[in-house]
Amino acid sequence: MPRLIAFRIAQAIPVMFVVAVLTFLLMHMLPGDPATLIAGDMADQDAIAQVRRDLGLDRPVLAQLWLWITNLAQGDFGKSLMLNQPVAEAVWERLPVTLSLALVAFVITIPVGIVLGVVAAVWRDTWVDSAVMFLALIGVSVPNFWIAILSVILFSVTLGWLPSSGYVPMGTDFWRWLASLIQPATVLALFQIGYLARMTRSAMLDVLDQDYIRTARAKGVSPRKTILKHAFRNTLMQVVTVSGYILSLLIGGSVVIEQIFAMPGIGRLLVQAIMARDYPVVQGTMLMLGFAFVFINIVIDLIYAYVDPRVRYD
Amino acid sequence: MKDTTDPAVPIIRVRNLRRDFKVGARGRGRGVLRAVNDASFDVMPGETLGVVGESGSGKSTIGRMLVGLLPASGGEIELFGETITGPLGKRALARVRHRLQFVFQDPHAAMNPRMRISDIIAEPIDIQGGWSRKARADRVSELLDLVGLSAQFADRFPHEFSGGQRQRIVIARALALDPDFIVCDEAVAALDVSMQAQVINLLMDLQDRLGLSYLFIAHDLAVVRAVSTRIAVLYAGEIVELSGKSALYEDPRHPYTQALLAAIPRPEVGVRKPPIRGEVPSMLNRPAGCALCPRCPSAFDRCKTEAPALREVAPGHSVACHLYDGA
Amino acid sequence: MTDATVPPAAARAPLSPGAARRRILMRRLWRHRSFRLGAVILLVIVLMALAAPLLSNGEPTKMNLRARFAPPSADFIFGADNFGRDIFTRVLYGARISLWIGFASAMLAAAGGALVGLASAWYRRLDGVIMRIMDALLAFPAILLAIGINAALGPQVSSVIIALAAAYVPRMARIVRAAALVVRELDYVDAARVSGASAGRIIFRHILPNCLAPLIVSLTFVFAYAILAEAALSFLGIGPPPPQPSWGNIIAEGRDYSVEAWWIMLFPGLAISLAALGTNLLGDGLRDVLDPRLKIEA
Amino acid sequence: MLQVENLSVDFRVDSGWIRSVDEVSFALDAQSTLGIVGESGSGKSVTALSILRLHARRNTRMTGRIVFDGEDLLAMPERRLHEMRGRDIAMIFQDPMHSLNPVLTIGDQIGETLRIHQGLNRAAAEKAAAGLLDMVRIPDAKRRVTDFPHQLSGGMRQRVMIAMAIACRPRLLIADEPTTALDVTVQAQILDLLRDLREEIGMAVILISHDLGLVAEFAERVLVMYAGELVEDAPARNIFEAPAHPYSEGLLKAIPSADVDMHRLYAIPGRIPDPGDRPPGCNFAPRCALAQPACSATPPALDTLAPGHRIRCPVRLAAREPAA
Repeated sequence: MPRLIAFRIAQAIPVMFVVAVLTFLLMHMLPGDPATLIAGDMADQDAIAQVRRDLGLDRPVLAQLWLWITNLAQGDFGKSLMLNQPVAEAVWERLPVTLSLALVAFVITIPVGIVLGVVAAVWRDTWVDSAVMFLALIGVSVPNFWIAILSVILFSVTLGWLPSSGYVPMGTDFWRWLASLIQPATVLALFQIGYLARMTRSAMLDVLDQDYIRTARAKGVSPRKTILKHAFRNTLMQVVTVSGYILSLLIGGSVVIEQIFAMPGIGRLLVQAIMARDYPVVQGTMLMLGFAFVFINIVIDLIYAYVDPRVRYD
Repeated sequence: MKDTTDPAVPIIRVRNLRRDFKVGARGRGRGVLRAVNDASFDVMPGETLGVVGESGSGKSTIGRMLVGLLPASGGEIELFGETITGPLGKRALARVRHRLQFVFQDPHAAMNPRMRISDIIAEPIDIQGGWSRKARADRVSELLDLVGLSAQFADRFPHEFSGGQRQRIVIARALALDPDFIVCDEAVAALDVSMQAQVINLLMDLQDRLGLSYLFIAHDLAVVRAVSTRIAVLYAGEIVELSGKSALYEDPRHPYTQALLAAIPRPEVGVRKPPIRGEVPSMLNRPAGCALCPRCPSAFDRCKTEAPALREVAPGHSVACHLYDGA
Repeated sequence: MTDATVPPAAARAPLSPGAARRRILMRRLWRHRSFRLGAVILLVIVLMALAAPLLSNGEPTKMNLRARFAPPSADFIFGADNFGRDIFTRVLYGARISLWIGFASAMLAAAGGALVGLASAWYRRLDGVIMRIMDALLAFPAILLAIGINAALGPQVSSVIIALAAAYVPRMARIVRAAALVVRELDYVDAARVSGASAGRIIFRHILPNCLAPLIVSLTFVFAYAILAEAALSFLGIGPPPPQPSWGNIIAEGRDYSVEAWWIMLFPGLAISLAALGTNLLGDGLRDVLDPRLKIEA
Repeated sequence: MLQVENLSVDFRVDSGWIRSVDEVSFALDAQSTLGIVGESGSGKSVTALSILRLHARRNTRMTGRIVFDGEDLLAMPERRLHEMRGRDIAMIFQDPMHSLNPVLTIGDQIGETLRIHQGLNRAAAEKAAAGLLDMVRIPDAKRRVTDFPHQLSGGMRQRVMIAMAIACRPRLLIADEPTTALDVTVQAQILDLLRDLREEIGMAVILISHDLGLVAEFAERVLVMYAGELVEDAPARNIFEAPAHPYSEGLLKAIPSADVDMHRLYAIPGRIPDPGDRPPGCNFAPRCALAQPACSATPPALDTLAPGHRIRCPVRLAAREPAA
């Protein structure tokens, strides 16, 4: 196991490097001259040239890339133009909001999605299956920002049950934190629940088709136990592999949801930065999120290696 | 080219052939698995060399190396006088490729399901190029006829055929460029008994009519006996016995060959010898001595430390076993 | 040797075998309930988008201050927005842009993914490098990557297409690669190699045609995702720029009036949902018939 | 002990129902061995799976009776069937790799049978599992119980399957192509083991295989199946020395032998009919050298040729009648 961990981390380093290069290149495809933008509309040629020198934009691309990478290695993600604050700091401040939102959504998604998928598979081709799969299909077909608006109209404006916007840190008050998250997180989870339910159902049907299920039946294992013990464990194995993907989708989706519920998270920062053309922030945010996913994938791989005996032993 | 074939000169010469595979999942220890070790044999014009062995014996690996599907890790393969191993091997292989063909085990996987039978059979022709449409179509009909199928099948797709018919189509494709040598890798193993007999008979008829040589790879000793002239028995990547057909079955020398023959289920009622114990070992950690040693009923001390070499014990009959060192 | 009897399956098909095969496939697809429903929904939406000038007033950007916030009525069946523009007209014209973006980006993603996946599966030496790059791209959720690329390229329809395509290329590449890795080990590929076939012939004649099923199935799912993602991008204000209507930006514009003039955002949202639903249904049918082993992943 | 009467099995396909097993009847005494031989599509495995009702319930239709110890297995409620599966009747399958659950230890999987049917607790079941592994001659059994299936070789996995099947000392063991996926030498070991265990436990065994030699060596009685029908039912010795049905005869002649040189094999012409497209009369008639016009018109019935020897061939039956 330690060897596997070391190997996975070693494997992640080139990926992180490529992530860094990609974000760099992305920002270099920008139309227009960042220096002009940064210096402002009123700046004269000298001021622009000064900014260019300051940012190293007058140097060759490879030298800039090198500078970017070495800065990164030292934890320097650049400086925000609009916030007048280091990017790392700006992201760090907003991280708890996005993480809270994504994790609460994740905690909702996993059990609900799996249970729905298993139920549909077990009652295959009955009205239960049709109903569950229809709901799942709705989940993956309806845009979540639209549902979010409808949900706010219903639960916040009309019924007044839940706050329509804002975020309360967990440290302030746990219950208010949860209340502020429950609506956005549920809306955010809808798509993933549908996705996971569909995925679990097909994985489960696949497993139920396997020879070892027939073996279990042949030795007199009850149908309930066949499903819970023999089929479910093998299904779970396949679900673990997509859970990282689901978490990644949730964080991606939170960009939109944060807008609607006015939550001060990374997504909101990113959109604001794009509107204000605050490129260092866009670049830095993308990069940090990219790193986060590389990390999530390592964790998922290790969990998988732990739960699957075929990988655990060799 | 065919006319130049001298019946006394081998068309295939294999010397000290070796193949290693790197194994092990990423992020774990890697090891080297020697699938074929120090194999040497010849194939004469018009003969069938049977290659028998259990799974992991390296028999398929040898077949694949002979037609260039796998590069050799060491040793030498000479086909029709061209050495296809080594630095100039690729060029040499290109020169003799049209004289070689391969017939696969699984007739379902051996044909692209999206191609018509005519295009499947004519694939070697299309790759070679330079045939007119008419010549190509005529050749396809001729080949279908040769393998006992109706020419009207040319426009159909593979899924419309049964296993036995598919194997005939695969054979027709192999014959497209009129090869001299065909590797048959478990060519009848996937077929039902009644189809198996039909395909074996077809292969033998074709050999008689076209003067083909075969390398016939199989795990079934009875099938190998039916088709082969000479037979090589493989165990754990090594040739342990090589001899003419009758000598091998009537007078098997190697303990492994004896065990294989004894293990064949036979209808006769009576007391059987207990079967050889154990299973083929992982070739990842090849023992220092004879690979069969841990399972061999006749093993003695020397077998543990020293690997036996293949040596001739009677004319045309070679065995790799210390039991016959005195002889 | 008397095996030369005509197989019964063929004997019953009077058409040429290729056509018969396609017909059987179409019949099986059509018998699939989801496929049928999805196909009908999509067809209706596409036809309505194409016939937009005939079905509506034909002027999606025409303002009419007297009709501001007009609720759904006989004149404005979906109501009118804050500039008095007819929502029905805007939704129909928005369909043109949204569907085009979804279709174009899914096709581009499929083409790019197929090339990358095939290259990766066939040239094993490149595989490591290509897959590391794909892993890096996969490290970003598709929507984030699209946001980043779109921010870089500026707000135009073409940049949304490129951004979405790029975001889904790695996923398509993985699917094609996985399928191609299976096919490349099949005997018919070896048979071609024994006969000396070139890499091009093997890849495009043998491997690609036999990877089409998962490619087509994921293509439909990506089309659905792309419609949703385009709407999200437009909603965030980084999609095709107004006043051109797209389903996403109609919702974005209606958002401020969502309580008082709910119709502005309700109908485009329904349109998106219906289009995605239809596509997903279609995809489910295709998957069940073409490639039942494929897990939903894209 | 086991009486199969007019068993038919149909499967649903795109275009309707297809008959896989057609009116098969046979009986099996306690502690006896029965072999079922046939080529692919003959319905031999489907017959075997029907005894334990292991087909997927959807898309399958079974008619007839399968009486075990006076009870009809086909009419039995599911719950009662669960009690019998693994306890009275056990089964092993062709592919030991996929027939074992990859995420459970072999000790757990073997012990499960005992926990279900004998109410053993986990620890006792695990201990018993070690004993069973010993019984199927897996060396170092105590340590092996915590292994997972992928850590074992093919032969070892099949031994684990057997250990699982004999855990409750069943009265009937159904072995469906148990050695097809294994090497020749391992096949011989497994057959040896099955033979010994059969005697030790005193169970009846049904061995299903495509390999006539294998079945003949193992079983006292042999059923030959062709295209879903039983065509011959005879003592193993008769099948080999004097096969009566032309199909059995052809099959026997088509098998190459490792003991004699043959230049040309006998080949049965033609091919097995598709299940949806069987001929109106005798299924074998289109391939049969003895076929007469009547054979292609009406399906022949299974009839007694000699005591304990039934065949489905009117030509052969007619020829022997005067002698009998």
